[in-house]
Amino acid sequence: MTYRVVHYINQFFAGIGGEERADYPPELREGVVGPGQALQAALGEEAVVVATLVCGDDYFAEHAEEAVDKIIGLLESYRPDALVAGPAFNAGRYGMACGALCDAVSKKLCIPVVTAMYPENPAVEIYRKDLYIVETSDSARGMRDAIPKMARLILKQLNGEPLGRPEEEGYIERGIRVNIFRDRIGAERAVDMLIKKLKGEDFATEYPMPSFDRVPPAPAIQNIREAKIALVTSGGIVPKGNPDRIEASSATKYGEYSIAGLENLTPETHETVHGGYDPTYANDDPDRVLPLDVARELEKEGAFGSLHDKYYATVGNGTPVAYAKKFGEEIAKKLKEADVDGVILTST
Amino acid sequence: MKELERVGLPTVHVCTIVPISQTVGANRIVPSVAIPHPLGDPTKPLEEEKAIRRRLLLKALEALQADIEEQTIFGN
Amino acid sequence: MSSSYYLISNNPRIRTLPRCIYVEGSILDVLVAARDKVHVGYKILSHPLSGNIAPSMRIFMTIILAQSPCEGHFTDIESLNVIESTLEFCKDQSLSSIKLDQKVLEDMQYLDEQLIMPVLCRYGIVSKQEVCLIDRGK
Amino acid sequence: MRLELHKVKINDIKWGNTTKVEDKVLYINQEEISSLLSKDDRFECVEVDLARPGEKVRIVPVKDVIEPRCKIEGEGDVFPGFIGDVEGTVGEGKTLALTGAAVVTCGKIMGFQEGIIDMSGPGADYTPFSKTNNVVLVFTPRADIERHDYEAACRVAGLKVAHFLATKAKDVSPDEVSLYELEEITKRSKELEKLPKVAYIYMLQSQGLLHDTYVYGVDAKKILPTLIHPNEVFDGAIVSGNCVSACDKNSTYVHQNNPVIEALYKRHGEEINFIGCIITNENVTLEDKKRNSSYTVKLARMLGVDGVIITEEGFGNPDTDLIMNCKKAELAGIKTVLITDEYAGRDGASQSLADASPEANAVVSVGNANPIVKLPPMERVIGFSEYVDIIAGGFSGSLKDDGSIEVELQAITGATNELGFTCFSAETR
Repeated sequence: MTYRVVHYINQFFAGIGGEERADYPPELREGVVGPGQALQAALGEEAVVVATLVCGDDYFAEHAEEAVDKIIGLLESYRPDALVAGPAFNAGRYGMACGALCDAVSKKLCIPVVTAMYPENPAVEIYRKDLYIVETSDSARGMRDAIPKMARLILKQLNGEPLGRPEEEGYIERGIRVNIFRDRIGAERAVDMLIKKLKGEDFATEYPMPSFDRVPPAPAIQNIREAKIALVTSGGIVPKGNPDRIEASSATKYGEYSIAGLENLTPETHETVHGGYDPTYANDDPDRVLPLDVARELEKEGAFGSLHDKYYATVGNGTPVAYAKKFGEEIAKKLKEADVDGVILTST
Repeated sequence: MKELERVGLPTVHVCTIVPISQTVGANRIVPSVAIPHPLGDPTKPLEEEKAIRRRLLLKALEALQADIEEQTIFGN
Repeated sequence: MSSSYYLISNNPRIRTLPRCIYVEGSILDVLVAARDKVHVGYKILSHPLSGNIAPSMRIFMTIILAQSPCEGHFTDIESLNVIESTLEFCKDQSLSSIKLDQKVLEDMQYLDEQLIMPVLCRYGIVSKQEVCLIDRGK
Repeated sequence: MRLELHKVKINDIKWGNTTKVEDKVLYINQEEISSLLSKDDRFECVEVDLARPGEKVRIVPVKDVIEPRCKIEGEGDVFPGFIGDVEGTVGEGKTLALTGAAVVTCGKIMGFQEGIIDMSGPGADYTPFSKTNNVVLVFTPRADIERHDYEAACRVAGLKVAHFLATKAKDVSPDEVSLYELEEITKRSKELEKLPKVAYIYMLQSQGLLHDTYVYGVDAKKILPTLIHPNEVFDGAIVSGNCVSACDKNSTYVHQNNPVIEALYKRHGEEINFIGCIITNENVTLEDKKRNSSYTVKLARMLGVDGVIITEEGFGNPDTDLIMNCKKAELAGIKTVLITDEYAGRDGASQSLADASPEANAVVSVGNANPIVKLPPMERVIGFSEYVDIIAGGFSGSLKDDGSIEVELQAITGATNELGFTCFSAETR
């Protein structure tokens, strides 16, 4: 039988336009469009690209849930056996759209999906566990390499064949632990590894521990009396009622809140949504986590120039690194634009 | 926090568990009181609690003005 | 030592012991209660995962905590590390909603108690006589 | 110390008029085994059964597996403190082993218990004990017996039978003789001194009831870390009293055949200078963990070793000891390699260990214990079949209409053995 595949691409690859057309709403077109031709060629006779979904990157980013629902509605009439999205290369919003759509389709329609991205695309960190994401170069130059790998991965899944290691199949390591039989027993492998380690040779651990990167310190504030200081907290202090519905753990968003004219945080105005500690103390007096009261006093006394009139809040509890990084980047950008000179980040 | 420093914004991390702050790569660290109340102490009277908060914030401002080359802890 | 310890447990067999904070709920609730104590300066005396029962099958848990001898809330890093990583470890495990017969439940309570008793005894929390049955080796 | 291990190969087991070994066949006389154990009034009854590789047989719930061994020359006898006297030490002279045979003890101590050995089918791939010819002892305790006493009775009974079977082969000439010899640590040759010194940090399960290990009969939770000669381990100086967590318990059999010691011996004099073993424990208090990890690493430093292999037994609580031992050793400049299994969830996406550290940069994984394996129905169940129902009835798996069960690998004896006894492992994909 010939499998029915639907291909998802953004407005740019559909030839509709660039940034100026990024608000293009979802649309389903019969047959192949743009890179779909190469995909069809790679799929050969086993599968046919029956339709191409097109959606503007901004549209998807701004109406994510709506876009997914709409697209799934559009898809259902085509009874697809699989979805191929992208490649998105290093395009952030396009990557997020491919990731979110594949994730939703695989969960709701229970059909195989595959997408492709540059490893540093922020969507990779978020979706790698749930999806097979083919590794590509950072730009469309990598199209020729990526398409055949995507085709092979989707066909293997459709045929129920087991997928091999990331490097064999060309997908980005998902971080899933899979049981295997190796050719030597554990004890002998351990002795081999120790001998290599003792000799200073390269060895490969079979269970990698998480690693952390470093940043050189930013330069000091020269004139504190004129400096604009911002407060940021990972302790989950939000206005009462949690208007942005920030999650108690594994947060996928952060909040930006005004403290203009506010002298003090009280149980009536603010609370914590952080799920990683006993909230009693912070709820009784949110200043214990986000020290607005004293910051205001010091501002008045001239200990520093001024307090930025917004603060940012996240929940540091179980939040995926990719999100934390993304929050950090966005907050950094906003603070820079607001001419903030230094940040006090409080954590619980 | 690393992203803030990356764009050149000096950032001081006020947190209780210094080793964790160190592992996540904070450069300016001010140790605080306790996890559920980093800048306060409910066992103390209000005035004293505020004094603790004040001391921590002043320490944080000092940290922001310090020229450092590597991870530094601004303790008592 | 014995005056400043706490037991946090969801095991009915432990409930009646002095200074037991009985938690009505799952092992996650026990862990969260213990975590909150650790955050304000208590030390963990016994590892929460005593006994090799997979978190996905574990029903009962008892943790012994001691108040820090120092004034103020100095979090014990070792305890924090243990409690947070245990919480993370258990959270990920599928806590299947399983129906077990009474006999199995009783045995699980018994084992939980047996594993914690020597520790209670050692820290003088219960007397030797009370635990004379356990710890007999062969 | 020098030990010759005389291996008598067993290819089959059969019932016989008398218990003996002939032409690589172990004959079992049920009466003899029963009368050996009849003196122990803690048992209501003991049944003896046989299970051969490839048979459609399931054994459940397995408590321990023991290789039949006895001394034929040298001080004491195997399993000192239980079978052999504690006068003198084991590990020297000659020891006889019935390789290819095992005593499997099977007893219900708790209302919940795992420990499945399937002699054929997919489950057999995961347990090393589907390849041995098993003499299975099925215990029924007297009704009024206290559980600690019953556990001890099961433990000793298994050791007794294993020793008894080996003595029946004393006049059989061995199929293979392996020599294990280590010179005194301080009197080693110049050639050896040039090689990197390696020790083995051997963590013993010691959390309490049903989670114990014995060294020369001493409860391991009461020891300070100490030195043991690898040859003593081959003579049963370490005995398992661990009945929980089937997949990663170190059965007595695996202690007797410790693969890490074997692997270190193989490289001794070639690439490494194998100094010896440090045994330590896995107690439940943080105080013990701190003290014993510091003490262990201190012993390693006193020995001046350059590298260590560290193995644990179990998961969760012991992960903390494992990481503490690793961290302290690395900080002392001793290179470490760890062996552990993983609990990464059924889909492999969760955190594998209950503790982690950047120092643990060389880890051998013996597999994820959570994934589900489907075990088809067997023709015969040895032991207590109700345990299949308990394990299957939603406890750690599920029972299908056709009698097959789906269980986590965790329920299979030795599936993720943390001494690195098998080729099973996991990788990131």
